[in-house]
Amino acid sequence: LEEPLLFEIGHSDVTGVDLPEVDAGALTRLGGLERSEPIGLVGLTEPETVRHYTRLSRQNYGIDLGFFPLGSCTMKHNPRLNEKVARLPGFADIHPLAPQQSVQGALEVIDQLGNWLCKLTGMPAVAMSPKAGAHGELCGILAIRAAHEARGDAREVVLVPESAHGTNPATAAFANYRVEDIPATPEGRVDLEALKARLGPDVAGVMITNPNTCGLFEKDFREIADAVHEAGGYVYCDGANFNAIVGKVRPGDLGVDAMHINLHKTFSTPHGGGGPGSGPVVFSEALAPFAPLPFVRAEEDGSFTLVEEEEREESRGESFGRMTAFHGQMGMFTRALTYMLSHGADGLKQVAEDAVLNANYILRCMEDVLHAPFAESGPCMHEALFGDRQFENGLSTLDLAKGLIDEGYHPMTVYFPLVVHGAMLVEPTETESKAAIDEFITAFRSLAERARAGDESLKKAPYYAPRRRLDETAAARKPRLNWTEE
Amino acid sequence: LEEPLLFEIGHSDVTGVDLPEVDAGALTRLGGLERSEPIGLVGLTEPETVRHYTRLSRQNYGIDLGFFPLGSCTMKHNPRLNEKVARLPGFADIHPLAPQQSVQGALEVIDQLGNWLCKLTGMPAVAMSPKAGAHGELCGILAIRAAHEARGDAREVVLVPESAHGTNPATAAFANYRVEDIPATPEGRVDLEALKARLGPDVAGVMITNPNTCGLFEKDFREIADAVHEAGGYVYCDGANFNAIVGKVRPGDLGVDAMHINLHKTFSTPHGGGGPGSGPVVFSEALAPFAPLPFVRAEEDGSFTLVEEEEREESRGESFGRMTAFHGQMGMFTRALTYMLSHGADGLKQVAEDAVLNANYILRCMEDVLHAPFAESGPCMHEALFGDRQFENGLSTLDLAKGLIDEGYHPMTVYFPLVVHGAMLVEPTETESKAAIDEFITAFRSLAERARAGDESLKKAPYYAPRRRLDETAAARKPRLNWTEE
Amino acid sequence: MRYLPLTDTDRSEMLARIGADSIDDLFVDVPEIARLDGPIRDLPMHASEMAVERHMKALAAKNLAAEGRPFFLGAGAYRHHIPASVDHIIQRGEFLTAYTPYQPEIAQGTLQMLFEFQTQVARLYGCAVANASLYDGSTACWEAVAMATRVTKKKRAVLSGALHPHYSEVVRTMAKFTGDIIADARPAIQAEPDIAGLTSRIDEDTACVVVQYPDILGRVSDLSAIADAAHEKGALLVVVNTEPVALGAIRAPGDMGADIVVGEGQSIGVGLNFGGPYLGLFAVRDPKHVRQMPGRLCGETTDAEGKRGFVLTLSTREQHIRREKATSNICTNSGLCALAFSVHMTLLGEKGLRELAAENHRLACKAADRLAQVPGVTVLNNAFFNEFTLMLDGRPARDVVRALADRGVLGGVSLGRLYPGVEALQQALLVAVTETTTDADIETLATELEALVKEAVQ
Amino acid sequence: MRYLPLTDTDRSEMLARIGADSIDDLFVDVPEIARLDGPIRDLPMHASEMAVERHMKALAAKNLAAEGRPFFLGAGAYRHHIPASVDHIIQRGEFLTAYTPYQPEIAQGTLQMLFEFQTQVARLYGCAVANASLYDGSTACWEAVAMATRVTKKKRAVLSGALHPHYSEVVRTMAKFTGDIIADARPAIQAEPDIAGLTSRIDEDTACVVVQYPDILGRVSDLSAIADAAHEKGALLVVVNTEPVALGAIRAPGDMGADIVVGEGQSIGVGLNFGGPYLGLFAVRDPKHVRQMPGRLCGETTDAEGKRGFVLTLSTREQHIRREKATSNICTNSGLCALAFSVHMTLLGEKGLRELAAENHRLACKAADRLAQVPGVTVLNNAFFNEFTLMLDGRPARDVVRALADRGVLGGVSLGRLYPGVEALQQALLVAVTETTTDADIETLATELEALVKEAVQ
Repeated sequence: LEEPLLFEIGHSDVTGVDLPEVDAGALTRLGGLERSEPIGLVGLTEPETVRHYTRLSRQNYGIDLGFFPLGSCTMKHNPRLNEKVARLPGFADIHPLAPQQSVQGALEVIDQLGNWLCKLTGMPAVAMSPKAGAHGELCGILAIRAAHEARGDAREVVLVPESAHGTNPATAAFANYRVEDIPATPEGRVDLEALKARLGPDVAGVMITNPNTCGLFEKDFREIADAVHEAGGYVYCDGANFNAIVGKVRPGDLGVDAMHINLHKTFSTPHGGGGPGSGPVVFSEALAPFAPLPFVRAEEDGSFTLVEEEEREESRGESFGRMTAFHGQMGMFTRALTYMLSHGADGLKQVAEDAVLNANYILRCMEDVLHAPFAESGPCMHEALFGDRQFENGLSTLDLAKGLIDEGYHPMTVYFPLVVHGAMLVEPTETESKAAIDEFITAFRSLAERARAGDESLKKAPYYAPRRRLDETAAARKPRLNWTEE
Repeated sequence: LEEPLLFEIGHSDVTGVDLPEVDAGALTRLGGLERSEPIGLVGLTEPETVRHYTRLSRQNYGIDLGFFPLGSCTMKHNPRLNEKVARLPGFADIHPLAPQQSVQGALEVIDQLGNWLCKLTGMPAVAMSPKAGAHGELCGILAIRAAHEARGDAREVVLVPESAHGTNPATAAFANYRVEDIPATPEGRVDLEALKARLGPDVAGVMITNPNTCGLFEKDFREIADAVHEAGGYVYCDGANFNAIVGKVRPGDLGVDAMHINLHKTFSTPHGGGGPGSGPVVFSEALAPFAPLPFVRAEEDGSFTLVEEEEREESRGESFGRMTAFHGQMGMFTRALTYMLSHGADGLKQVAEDAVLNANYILRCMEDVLHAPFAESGPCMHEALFGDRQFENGLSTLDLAKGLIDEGYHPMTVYFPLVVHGAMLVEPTETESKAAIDEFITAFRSLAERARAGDESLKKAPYYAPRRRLDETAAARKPRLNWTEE
Repeated sequence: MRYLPLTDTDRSEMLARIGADSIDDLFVDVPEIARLDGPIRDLPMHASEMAVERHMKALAAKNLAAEGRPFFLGAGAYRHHIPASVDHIIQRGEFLTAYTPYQPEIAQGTLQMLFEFQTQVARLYGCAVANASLYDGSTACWEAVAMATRVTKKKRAVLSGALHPHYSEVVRTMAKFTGDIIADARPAIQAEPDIAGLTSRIDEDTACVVVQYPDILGRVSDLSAIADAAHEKGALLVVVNTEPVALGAIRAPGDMGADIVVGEGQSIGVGLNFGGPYLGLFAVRDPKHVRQMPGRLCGETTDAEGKRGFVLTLSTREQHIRREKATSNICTNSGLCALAFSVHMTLLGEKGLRELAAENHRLACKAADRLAQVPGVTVLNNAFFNEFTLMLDGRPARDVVRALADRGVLGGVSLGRLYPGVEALQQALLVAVTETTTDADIETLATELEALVKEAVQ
Repeated sequence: MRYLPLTDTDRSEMLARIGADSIDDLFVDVPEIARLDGPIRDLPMHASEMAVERHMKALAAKNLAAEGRPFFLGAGAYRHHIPASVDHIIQRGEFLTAYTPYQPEIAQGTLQMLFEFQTQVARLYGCAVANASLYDGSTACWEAVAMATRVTKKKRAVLSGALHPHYSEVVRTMAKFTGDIIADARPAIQAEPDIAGLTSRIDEDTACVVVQYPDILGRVSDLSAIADAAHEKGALLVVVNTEPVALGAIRAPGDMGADIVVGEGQSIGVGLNFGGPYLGLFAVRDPKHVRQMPGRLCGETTDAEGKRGFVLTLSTREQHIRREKATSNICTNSGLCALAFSVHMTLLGEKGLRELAAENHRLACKAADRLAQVPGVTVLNNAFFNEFTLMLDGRPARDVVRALADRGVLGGVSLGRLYPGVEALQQALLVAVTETTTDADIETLATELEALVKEAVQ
C-alpha cells in the first residue's frame, strides 16, 4: 500500500478537531501582528489521519516486528508497562515549573532513578538533565573543562580512540578541545603504551568506550585510568555499551570520572525512530561539584528539593551551569525506573549475561563463514564484529546488509567502527530468544556464503522491501527538504 | 513475515509474568482436587508475545489500513477518544455487583445512552442488556412473545422477508416460532399486498430490516406496521442499517414496536475481528412492560437505581426476565455515548446524509459497468447492491471480491442478500473521503470490466495477500480445530 | 465534525454526479410523516473532543474504582492484574478495526489467533474442541443447555442449586420460550455441596445436568459422581466455570467427565468493565459433538499454494448459512476479548497460570483464616479456590456491604442481593481474593467487619 | 524475568556451542578488582509487573496533576488538549520501536513523516527549510547561536532581555566553554519591549541577535526593525518561539526577517511531562544556510525502480560522518515527539490551528480582563497571545504561587523563581491561558488572588 504525502491529500479547510469558528473580532490584542497570509498547512479528519499514519507505520521495521541486530544501538524490547506508567497523569500532566510542593513524587522519581544509576555504576553523583547520549557526553566534557579551569589549568587536548563513536570527537570539539586519536592494538583495544606516551600537561582527558565498539572489554581500563589521573587528566567513559556489563561490573571500580548512560539503550526506553533519548551522567567525587543545574536534593524530612540557580551558591557553587531549559527527560525517567524495578539487581545482572551470551553465540556460529577480525581477542561482549574482506566480485557489507532485509531482518550496523574494513557490528541484546537467534544465524550464514561466492544478485537487494535501494547521492546533490507543489 | 503457531514457539516452563514460585504446600484447601497432570499450555516472555501478535496483526486488514466496504456491516472509523474513555478506571475497573451507591456514574452512563437511543428512535423505552445484534433480536422477539402470552394469545408464526439477515429467522426459530417468508416486489421491497394477505391470528409479528438489505428504504413501512398491528401482531425492525437514517428518520414514527441497535455499527464501537458488539433494543409503549431485567431507573433525587429481580414486582412486573448475567456491554456503552456526544444531533444527521451520499455516488458511478438490479427503485440508502449477471467465462462475484484484495481493498459483502444473483453489497459509510471513494471506484470499475470481459486471471486472485485462496471445503470435511503435535 | 471527511465542495460534486439537487432528494422514499425538519430536538449539538472527554471523565469520577482500595467482589467477575502488553496488542488497528474473518486471505491474524485460543481453552477445560467464543458465561450456559437438548433430543435440564443465580435465571428465561423444562434449586448453606441431592433429580427425561465448579459459594468438589449419574441416564453433564484461573490449580472439568464445559473468560485478560464486554467460553469433550456446537469455529487448511492457513469452518451450523435451522442465532461474539484472553494466557503459559492460581489460593487461605478470627464471622467452606462464603451473625450481609462501601471498602457480594427474599441466605457474604489483594486489604476488611458485626450484635 | 527469553537449557546449549564452561568465562577480560560476586547490593530484586505498577502509581499520586484543577502555568511549556489519536499513533510498534532511519528501504514510515514534519515546521515559521528536530527549544536556541557564529565567523551574540532566562542560561553555559561572547540582560518591566535598547547593542562584531516571540513576559511586537538593524551590521536574527500555537494567530518570524527560527514544539502533540521529552524546532529562512544547520534532515529521492522515497541526507554535516568537524554533536533527537507534533498538526490543519489560536487568545483576553479587576493586580501587557504578566501589589509572586498551590490552584509562574534575586521582578506573575482553561478556572484564580493580595496589603 503506497501512501501519498500529507500535502497531497490534505486541505487547508479540513480539520480533525472541532473548535469554535474563528471570530476575527476576538483577536483584539495581538499588537497589530495578526497573521493575514495563509500559513500553508493542510488538515485531515481523524479517520484520514489515523489511516495515513497507520499506513506509513507499516513501511517501517521495528523491534516489535523482528530481530533488530544494530550494533551499538541496543535494540531491546520496550516493555509496555513502561509506556503505561509514563502516561499516568501524575507524571505526564505536570508542569516543569510547578511549585515544588506539588511535584514531590516527580522529584522522588528523579532521586530514585539517580540512586539506581549511582549504585549500578559505583559512582557517587549523577546529573539527570542531559537529553541524550551526546548531550551527556557534552555534560561530562564540560565538567572536565570546568574542573580544570577551576584550578586554572587550561588544557587543550582530549584523546579519543579511532574506533570511537562520532559523537565523542564532535563533543570534544564542541567544547573547544582539540581531538587527538589514540591508536589501537591489533587485537582491537586501546594501546596502553601509546596512550601513556601521549599523556602530558596539555591533555584534559580521554574518552573511552567500554566495552569498546569492537565489542571487547578494555582489559587495561584501570591502568589507563590511573595513568590519566597521574597526568592530571580525567577519564570519560562512553556508556553506550553499558548494556553488556550492567549489574556485572561497576565502572566506578575502574577509575571512571564521568560516564553517560543511554536510558534508551541499556534501560529499554524506546528509540522512537530517532529519539527522544535520555543521557544521565554519573560523576566521580572529583567531578561531582561541577555537575550542571538543576538537580534534586533529598532532604532529611523526606521531602525533595529541585536545586536551581537561586541556590547555586550554597549547594553546588562550582556547577558549570544549565544545559537545558528544564530538568531532563522525565518521560524517560519513569520508563527507566519502571524497567529497573522490574528487573531488580538480579535481573539486570542476567540482562548483561544474556546479552553477552547471545553475542558470543553469534560470533562463534559465524566465524567460519565471515571474517571476524577480533575473534581471537577473547570473548566479545554484547556485540560481535565482522568484516567483508572475504567477499568476492566487489560485493560489500552494504550488499549483505540489504540482503538481510529480504530475509525479514533489520541489517546490523555497517561500516562502523571505522577500524575494520566493511565493518558489520551485530548486537543481539538479551531480549532475543535462542530460536530467533538461530533463525537469524541461518539467514546470516547463507548470505555470508553468497557474498563469498560473489552472488551478484545481492547487489540489487532488497527485492521485497517497501523500497529498492534509494539514491542517497541524488538526495544530497540537489536537496529537496520539504514539499512544494510541482 | 510468516509467523509460527504459539504452540510451536512456546514452552511450558516459560512465562511472561513474574509471579512467586509455586509452593505446592500452599495449595491446602482444594478439596483434594489439585491438578496433577500438565494442562498443556505454553508461555512466551513479553518480548516474544508482543512480536508474535504484532506479526499476526500484520496479516489482518482493518479500517485503519484502508477502505472496508462490507455491506450491512458498517465499517466506519473507530474514534480513538472512545477507546481512551472506555479505559478510564472509573468505567473499566468497577465490578458489576458493586454496591449501587459506588457506581452511580456508571448507571448514569447507561441512563444517558438509553435516553439518546430513545430520542434518536422516537421510542419510549429501551433495554440495554443485549450483548449484540442477534441478542437484541432475541430480546425483541421474546418481548413480543411475552406480550402475546400475557394476554393468552399463543401465536406461532413470524414473517421474515427473504432478503433478511440470517439472524432474523434463526432468532425467531430459537424463540420457538415458525418462520415464513415474505415475498419481495421486483423493485426490491416487501410486497405489501402479499404481506397483508398472509396476516392473521397466527402471526405474532414481522421482522423487517429498514433500510432493507437491498439498500432501499421500505416506503410502505408505516402501512405494513398498521396492517400488522391491526392483525394483532407486532413489528420488529432489524436496526442493523440504522446508520443510513440516524438523525434523519425516527423508526418510532413508522410504527416500530421493537428495534435493536448495533452500537458497533451505527455508533462506531469497534468490530474487533468479530466482536464484542452491543445490541440495545428500543420498545414501543406496547412492548415496554415486557422488557428484560435489569434496567436503570432515574430517581427524582438525581440518583440512579439498577432494578434487578428483587424489585421485579413493583417496577416491571411483566418483564420476561434476564438475558445475561449482568447489565450489558458497559465498555461499548461508554464508547457509544462518547461518539454520540461528539457528533451531537446535528452531526448524527450529517452521518446519515454522508453515508447515503457516498453510497449513491458509488451506485451511479458503477451502474454502467455492473449489473445494479435495483438501480431504478429510487435512491439507495447507505449501501449499493450489484449482481454478477453480466460476468463472462464463469467468473463470479467471488472472483471480483478476491480481485479487490489485490487492489488493496477489503471485499464488499458477497452473496448476500440471497435475492440477487451473485450479490455484491457495497457500504462505504460516512467516514470515507471522496478521494478514497474515487480511488475505489476506479479499481472497482476496472475489475468489473475485467469480469465482463471474462479475464480468467481473476479466478486465482488474490495474488498479493498473505494467503492465496484457502480451501474451505477441506477445512470442513476433516476439521482440525486445534493444534496437536504432528 | 472531525470524523466526517466530505467537504461541502465534495458534497456538491457528488450530488451533481448522482443527478440530485439536494441531499433530501436521496431520502424521497421516506414517507412525509416521518421526515424531520432538522436535527432531533432535546439532544445536544456536536462537541469538541476536549468537551466530551471532560463530560465522560466527570461521569467516571462518580464511580469508586477498585484500584487502590480493599476490594473483595467476585461472584462471577474477578479482578486480576492484566499485563500492560495485553491492552497494547488489542489496540493494534489491524485487530481492533477488523471485521469477522470471512475473507481469510486478509484475516490470518485474527484466524490464527482464534485457532490458538481454541487450543488454549480446550486444554484448560480438558476438552477436545472449543469454539471461538460466545458473549459471556451466562449465555454460554444457556447455549450448552440448548445444545444438550439437541444432542439428547430430551427437554429437561437439571440445574444445580449452586449454579450462579444469574445464570439460572438466564436459562429459565430462555427456556420459558423454547418450552424446555428447567429444574433448579437454591443453594443449601452447608460446607459441602449436596451431590446426592442433585443426582437424585436426574431422570430418563433429563437432557443435561448443569453444575458450577467452583460453585456459587466458592466450594470445589469432585464432579465424577455427577458425571456418572448423568451418563447413566443418557444425560450430558454441563460444567460451568466462572473463574478460569482456578483451573490452574484444580482438575479440569473434562477430565472428570463433563460433556460440555462453558464458562466466563473475563478473569484472563478482560477486566471488570462493570459486567461487559465479557467472554463466553464453550467446549465439548467429545469431538463427535462438534457439529452441534453453537458459535464460530476456526479450522486449519491450506491455500492454493499449499501454505498452511486458517478459515472459519463448519459454518453450515450457523445462521448466515442455515438461517432458521442454525445451532444458534449468534453472529457477533467476543473476538477482541478472545484476543485479550489469548494474549494474557500466552504471557502466563502453563507455569504462570499455575503460579497465579497458587498465589490466589494462598492469599484466599490467608484471608479466610484472618476473617474466621473476627467474632461473629464464620467461614462456611471446607474447600475453595479463591472465593469463599462468610456467615455473619446478626446482620444482613447486604447492609454490611453497603456500610463497608461507605467506608471505601468493597467487601464482597451479599447472597441477599443474588437471592432476594430467600431468608436463609441473607447472612451470607461471598468474599473473593486474588493476587491483587494485599495483606493490608485483608486486615482492613477484618477490622471493618469486626466493627460492623459487633455494632449489629449489640 | 519476563523480558528474558533464554531458558536455562538454552543457556547451557549456547555455552557449549561457544566452548565456555560458564557465563563468567565470557567476562574473563574484566579485571579481577572489578568483578562482583553477585547482584549489586542495596538494590531490590526483580518484581512483578503488578508490584512495580503499584510503586510507580504511588509516586505519581504524590503529584498534583493539572487536569481538573485551575492551571495557569506557562513560561515555555503549555498545557493543550491533545487528541487521543495522537497517542494511539505514536504507540504503533513500528514507530515506537524503530531506530533512526539509517536503512531507508525499511524506514519509509519514519522518513516520510519527517519530510512532512519539516514542511509543516518550515511553513509555520515562514522559513525555507526546517530540520528533523532537536532535543528542545533551549538547546535549539544554543545551536542557533553556534550556527550563527559559524555562518558569520563572528563570536558575539546579543540576547534580548526578554529571552526565557533558562534559554539564556543554556547559551551562557555553553558559551563559557566555546569562547563565544554573550551579551544579555534582564527584562525591563514595561508594557512594550525595548527594541531601541536592543538594537543599540548590535555592533560589527555581532554574530546574531536572539529575541523571543512572544517574549518571556508574553509580549508580542514586530521584529522587522530588529531584523533590519541586525542585517545592517552583518548579524543574523535568531527568533525563539516557545508557543507554536501563537503562530496560528500572529505573523511568522521568517516573514519579518528572522534568519534562524527555533523553538519549543511541546505545545503541539507532546504534553507537559514535567519538562521532557520535548521537541526542538529549527529552521532557516535562506536555503543557502542549509549546510550549516545542525541535526538530521530528511530529503526526497528515488529508488532503483524510480519510485519516490525519502532518505536522511546532507549527513556530511553530522558527527557520525564528520566527527570533530560536524555542525553539532547531536545523534539521538526527538523523533517520536516530532511524530506527535506532526500528527497533531495534521489533525489541526490550517483551519484548526487558526481556530485553536483564536480560542487561546479569546480566553486569555477574558482572563486578563477579569484579573485586571482584582484590587492590587495590574496587567502589564498591551499586547499578548495567550500569556501575560500580572504585577501584584505588596507580595512576592513566589509566595502567592505557593499559597495558591496549597489551595489546589496552579496559578502561574513567578518571575521571582526565574530571576532569583532580581528585586524589580519579584512582584511579577506570568499567567498562561489555553483552550483547556474554563471560565470557572479564571473565576477561581481571580477570587483566590484577591484574597491573597488583600491579605498581603493588610
